[in-house]
Amino acid sequence: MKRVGVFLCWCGSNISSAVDLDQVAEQTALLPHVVHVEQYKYLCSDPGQETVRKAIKEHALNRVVIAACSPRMHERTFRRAVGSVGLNPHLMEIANIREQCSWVHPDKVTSTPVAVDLVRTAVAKAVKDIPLEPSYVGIEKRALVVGGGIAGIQAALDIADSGYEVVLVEREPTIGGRMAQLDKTFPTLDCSSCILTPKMVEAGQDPRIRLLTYAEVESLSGYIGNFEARIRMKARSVDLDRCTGCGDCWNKCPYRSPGEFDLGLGKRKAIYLPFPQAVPNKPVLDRATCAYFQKDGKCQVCKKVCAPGAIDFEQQDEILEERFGAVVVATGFDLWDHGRYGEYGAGQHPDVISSLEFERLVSASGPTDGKIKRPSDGKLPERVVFIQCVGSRDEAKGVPYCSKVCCMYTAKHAILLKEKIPSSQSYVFYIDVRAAGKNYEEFYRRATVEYGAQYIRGRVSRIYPRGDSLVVVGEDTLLGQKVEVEADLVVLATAVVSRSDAPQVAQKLGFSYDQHGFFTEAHPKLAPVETNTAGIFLAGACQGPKDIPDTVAQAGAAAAKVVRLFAKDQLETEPTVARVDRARCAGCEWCRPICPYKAIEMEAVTERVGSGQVARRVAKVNPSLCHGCGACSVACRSGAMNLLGFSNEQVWAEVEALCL
Amino acid sequence: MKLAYYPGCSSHGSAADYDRSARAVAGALALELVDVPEWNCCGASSAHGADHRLAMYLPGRNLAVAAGMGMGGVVTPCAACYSRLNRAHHWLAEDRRRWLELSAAVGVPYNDVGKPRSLLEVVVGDVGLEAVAAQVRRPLKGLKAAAYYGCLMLKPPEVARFDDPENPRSMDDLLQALGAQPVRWGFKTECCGASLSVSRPELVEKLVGDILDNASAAGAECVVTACPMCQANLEQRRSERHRLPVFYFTDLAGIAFGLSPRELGIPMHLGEPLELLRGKGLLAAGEEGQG
Amino acid sequence: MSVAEREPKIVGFLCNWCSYAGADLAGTSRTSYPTSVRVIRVPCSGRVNPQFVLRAFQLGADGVLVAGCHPGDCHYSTGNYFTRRRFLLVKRFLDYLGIDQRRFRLRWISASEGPKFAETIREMTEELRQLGPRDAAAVEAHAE
Amino acid sequence: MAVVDLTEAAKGREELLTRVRELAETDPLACYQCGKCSAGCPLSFAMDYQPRQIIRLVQLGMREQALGSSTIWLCAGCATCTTRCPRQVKIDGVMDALRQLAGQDGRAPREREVAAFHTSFLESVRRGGRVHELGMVGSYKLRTRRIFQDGGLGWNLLRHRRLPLKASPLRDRKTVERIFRAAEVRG
Amino acid sequence: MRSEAVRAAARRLLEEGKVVRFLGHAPGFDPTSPFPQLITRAEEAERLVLDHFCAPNLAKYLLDYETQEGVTAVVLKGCDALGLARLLADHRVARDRVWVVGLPCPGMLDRDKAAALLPGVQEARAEGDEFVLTGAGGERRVAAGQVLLDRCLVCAVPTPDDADELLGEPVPGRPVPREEDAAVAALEAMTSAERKAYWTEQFSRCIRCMACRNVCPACNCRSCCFDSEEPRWLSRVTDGPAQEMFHFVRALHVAGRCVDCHECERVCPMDIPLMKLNHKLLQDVEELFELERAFVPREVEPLGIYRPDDPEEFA
Repeated sequence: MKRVGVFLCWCGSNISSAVDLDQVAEQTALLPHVVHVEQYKYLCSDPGQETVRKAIKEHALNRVVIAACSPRMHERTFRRAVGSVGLNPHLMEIANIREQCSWVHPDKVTSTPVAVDLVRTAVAKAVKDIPLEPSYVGIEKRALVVGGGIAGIQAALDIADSGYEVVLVEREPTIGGRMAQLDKTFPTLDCSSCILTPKMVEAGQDPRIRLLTYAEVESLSGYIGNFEARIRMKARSVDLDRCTGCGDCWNKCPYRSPGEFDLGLGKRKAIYLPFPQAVPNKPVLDRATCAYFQKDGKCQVCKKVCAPGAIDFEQQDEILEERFGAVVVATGFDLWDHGRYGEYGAGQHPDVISSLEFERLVSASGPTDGKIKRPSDGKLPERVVFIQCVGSRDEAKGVPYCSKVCCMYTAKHAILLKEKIPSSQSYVFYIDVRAAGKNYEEFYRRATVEYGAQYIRGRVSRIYPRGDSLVVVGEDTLLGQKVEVEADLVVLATAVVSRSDAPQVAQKLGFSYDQHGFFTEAHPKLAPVETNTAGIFLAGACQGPKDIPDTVAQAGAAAAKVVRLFAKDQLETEPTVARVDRARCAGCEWCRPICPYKAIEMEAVTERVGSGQVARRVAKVNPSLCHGCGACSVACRSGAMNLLGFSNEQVWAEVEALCL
Repeated sequence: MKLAYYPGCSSHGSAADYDRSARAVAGALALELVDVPEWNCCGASSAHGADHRLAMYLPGRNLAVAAGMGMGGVVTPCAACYSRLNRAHHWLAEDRRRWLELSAAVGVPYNDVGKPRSLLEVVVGDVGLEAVAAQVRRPLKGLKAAAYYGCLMLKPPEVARFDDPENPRSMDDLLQALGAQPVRWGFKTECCGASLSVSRPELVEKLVGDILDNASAAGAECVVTACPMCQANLEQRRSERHRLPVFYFTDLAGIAFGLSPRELGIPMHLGEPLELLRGKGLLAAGEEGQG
Repeated sequence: MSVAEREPKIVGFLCNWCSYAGADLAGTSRTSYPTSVRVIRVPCSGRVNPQFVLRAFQLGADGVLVAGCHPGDCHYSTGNYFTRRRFLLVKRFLDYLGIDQRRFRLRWISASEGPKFAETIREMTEELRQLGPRDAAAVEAHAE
Repeated sequence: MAVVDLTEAAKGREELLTRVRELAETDPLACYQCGKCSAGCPLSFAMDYQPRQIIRLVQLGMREQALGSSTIWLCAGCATCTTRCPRQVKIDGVMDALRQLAGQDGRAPREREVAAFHTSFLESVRRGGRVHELGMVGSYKLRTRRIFQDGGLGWNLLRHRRLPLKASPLRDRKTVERIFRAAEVRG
Repeated sequence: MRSEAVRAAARRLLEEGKVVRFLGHAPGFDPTSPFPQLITRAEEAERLVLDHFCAPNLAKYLLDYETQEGVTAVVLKGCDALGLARLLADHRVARDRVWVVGLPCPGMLDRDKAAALLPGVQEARAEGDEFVLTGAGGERRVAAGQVLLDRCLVCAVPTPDDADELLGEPVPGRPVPREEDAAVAALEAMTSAERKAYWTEQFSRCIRCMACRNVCPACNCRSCCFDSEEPRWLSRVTDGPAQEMFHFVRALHVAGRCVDCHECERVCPMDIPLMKLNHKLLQDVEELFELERAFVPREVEPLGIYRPDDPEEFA
């Protein structure tokens, strides 16, 4: 006998203010199988859950319907509450009368019938619920970290330190990411490589971390605890075991071309080390600019001078297949292409540069050894204009959001400029200085008071050349007057944007991304480092613009999530998976090609027919591989394949109840 | 190629010279311009400040008449008329019900005549630079010219939908095709003050001064424009220190095609436009000193 | 009251990861939309069996909406590709059997497209109101 | 500088905002006062309020100051501001709308000569369907009693056959008259 | 016509022990509607017959012997062979337990058309492009086109291509191109309401005898969803909606898998135009999923695969 208890939540007043719950209760009480209806102000609270538990015991309920907020919010909470009094957690259904009723139908007269229908439907489904038990699956206690910037490095170190094996995959020839390109970091003016390099070395030397640089994840399949990754090791043309990093090859190599690390401001050889502190501290041969590959085998200087014989032109890409239990994605960000800012003549005038280019100029390991030389004529600039929000907060340019970090690094640039060229004067055109972090406001104050940066509130409208300097036209909105600055160098704080191939990476690894290409977290406030795909975590700017402190904090959080997963020996998988009714299954295999997780196999069964035994083949679902999407249950015309939790019986009952 | 031609009010008066060179160059490029019959004033700078409906109906009527002519679309030499016609076309394209409103107001049925185009847009876009270069008899060798686009031909981009509002290239490319040497300068798209020339001439003098300073600093020997208001302001509101002659792009195209200054109405410009052409050896014997 | 006044009834099958989350987002941003829709949550749009859709029509639904993730973004990677194939056929076959194809809608609505969900419901409700009532013979007598 | 009573200004704010939104088909509230419009405006040097400040006045509902400004008259309509606005506010549309509201309020324009020019211009259009430049400038001079302005320039243009004495109006004068009336009716 | 050949084949196969049973046709109530006949001993071969009225498709009967020992021989025409191919593709029958006796099919007669032309018709003899009908009412010579089954007029596969032995020389398919089914186009031209009325009337005649399901090689589930108690996909009441559900589901379940053999239409006692449903789906499958001859069974059914660039109508 099905004994259903229905609990209507007020949700403070979120529901009760827009839905006549008394009327809902009244009509629900008339439904078949409903033996108990109760209202409570906050069902999700402890006392709220206690009333449910008490009612289950008191009225011997064997089905529960919670009419409250979305199941995406508290399904797990109420399952646990129901389970705690011995009732199978899957004998509980939720009617969403908040997000999909009271909050969208404010008028009580019209919203109440909707709530009545939704509760009736939930009751109909609950009546068809059957107890479900989770199954357990093993966990491969190895972590894959995608992206070798500070986020990836920190996550890898934390996971390795907890005793688990980590594979860190980095697309560039060295780890270090964006931070390696920075000179100093705010708000403490620590030298970026001084605080980053030790972590890089540590990551390079930690036996539990396997560095795969100049490599990309080709594909990822499987599910939490049992991922299978195919990793492409791009041909480096250098045998890392033999190479000692002595430098003979890149010293002798005659071919030079613009260096990507220095954003084209400096040159590097065809075989090169991106920057001195690179880890691994071994070169990579760029086949696009190497004469051996481009001019069919002419020059082999590097091979000749290499004592340990580490140069290998025949090296091919290699595919590694590895198993992992969890993945941390830390693929970082790019800067917006300021060439699209026609008004600033960017891309046409060499002295209008991006903030990262300025960072390279001011960096000691940069192309100009730290001297801020103007790209046009190499002179030291006296008057430098910094422009904030170039691309950011600009719907016309397609980047409506604030990039969060530019205000602080521009203040840093103003300080570095004054330190390097004491006679210089910096002008910063800003709209709002956003210095909300710890010691950030104080740092901004130093830039103006101690280093004399001239802050002008107003967006620059236009930059045009006059003689060999640049005229920057803006409005000082505090003065209320149009202003001009004649500058020797203009630095644009361009917007932080997602990597150009971020959507492809997201689809390849199997989680979602937003319209700007930033990866979508499971919940912006409650689950910022998780994705909707269990077992895949996020860290750093790939999830949205953020500074180094937040990035490192997220990396630590992601690592904690991984370690928390690995602390278990086996994983409890959702019981709402597909199941075959052997008696009905004809073994036609219509279901098999549908499953993206290859969770359906055929198995031989023997059964008595008349006097003899007969063998035949039926479908079999592997509960640990099945994710419970249900696509196979529709392909099975006879209804032999069913999806537990959303079974044919349950959905059919919902449709019937809904349309009465 | 046959197009409905909207000359605009200044073609009778202060821009009679532009009208002459425009028609001459169109003829040389086998562009058949058929005047919009009984065209009316587009409202230029005054209508849109007085009444939004008036600012749409005045140019709207011309679009409706042009649509009735069944040509390949409507073209106008003047940047102000081009801007107003485009605004009306954009307003009509947004909502078909406005077609009925316009037809009722102006008494001419409207259907889409296609995006109005400026003469420069047609010469560079439809005729094409190869066809222009093919007509060149007298390349403007050594003539350093500052291509001045002004504002109404390019802005706002979602209405004008022509070239790049910040770094336009079309007139520079045309000058190159004519053999001239376009100079790189910063005031290509700065506004000249347009109709303020009559009511607040001193403001226009300041704007024109800045534009011409930047042009001469960039080594230009003359300024080339495609808008009668810009030409009038640059020519009539400049101070003594500026001697740069101001041509219409159709003047230079005509000269390059071998047409005489008289046919192009160049002598009607104020200042000494012929002096520069003579200096560059671009005037044949007979064309000297035509008043 | 005739259907013109009575609000059309729409049965909505929403996939849990995208469209249901989108509908929730419309709720959290307090975007109101007509009370015509009743939502049934399914793990994936690929779980919606065409027989559920026809059953809904037979039980008096004026319109049926199936909503899922945009192809390529499915939480189960390929579920909605099968949804698309099935309902390319079913949409036409329903119409062929005399159920006007404007009564059935399949739409890709992502978790961040709350407004698109509300707009879909408004559009469908308006269109169904204009389509008018479904003939009585098609709707099963409600034997209690 | 007197203290601005914002609650007082707020009374007319909603009405002003609605009218501006309707006429300019844009929303001034989207503006976050970044000043890019003022910076790019060729005539802001001559204006009492910067274009940004005009938008600020509208945001606050300060109708008197906005409609009484010289800015809305000195705006040349070059649309540089609208082209570059990061919040895609049509600032040139707002200027047009405010000029229309000033006209409707019957307020004396802050820039008398500019307003006079536009009146003469539209009179000439209404009379002949096309602008007769000589006639229009003549009516402008009478209206502003600046009889001798640009005398030399006028003579020069006449000599170069660019200032025809005779107008060339439309054959049917009612063509444009009907348009003016239709616009006034729709208001 | 070929009765002698089929009896000889049956006797041989059974005597040699190549097969343990032989599925053929035998005379039914009257000579124009033969019955399927199973024989297990050589001497029973005499009871077999193979003439122009042997339309019934014997492929699906193989399911009954799936669980029994030994190889089964079966007489299959071209269209019947497609039915077998369907059962093989659906893993319901193992090819190595079947011996196919292929009949290069000259085209089978429509019993009703023949009876209309010559009441009491007993026999038919093919002569060139004509048939000589003989029966109680005497004899009559008629053109083939007047008396063949509709499906035989456009048959593209008269000879089974996977037969173990053939009863006679292969016959080429009729070169009639497969054009859009005119009947489907006519229905599509109607308004939604007209179609509703049409199908409601057609379906109202259905007595739910399940003959169409039982004969259809594509409808080979071990237990049919219509028989399911929970959920009750199909109400047992034969009112309007339930009839609609039955035909909607039956056609949709074979969408992309129907082999266009027309047996369902032939066996329907109430002459409901079932092929108008199947052809509509067959055309849509071919057009939407860019498939040639979608009625030929493939390794995976069209609804069991997808292409990322399938037509997108649901943005």
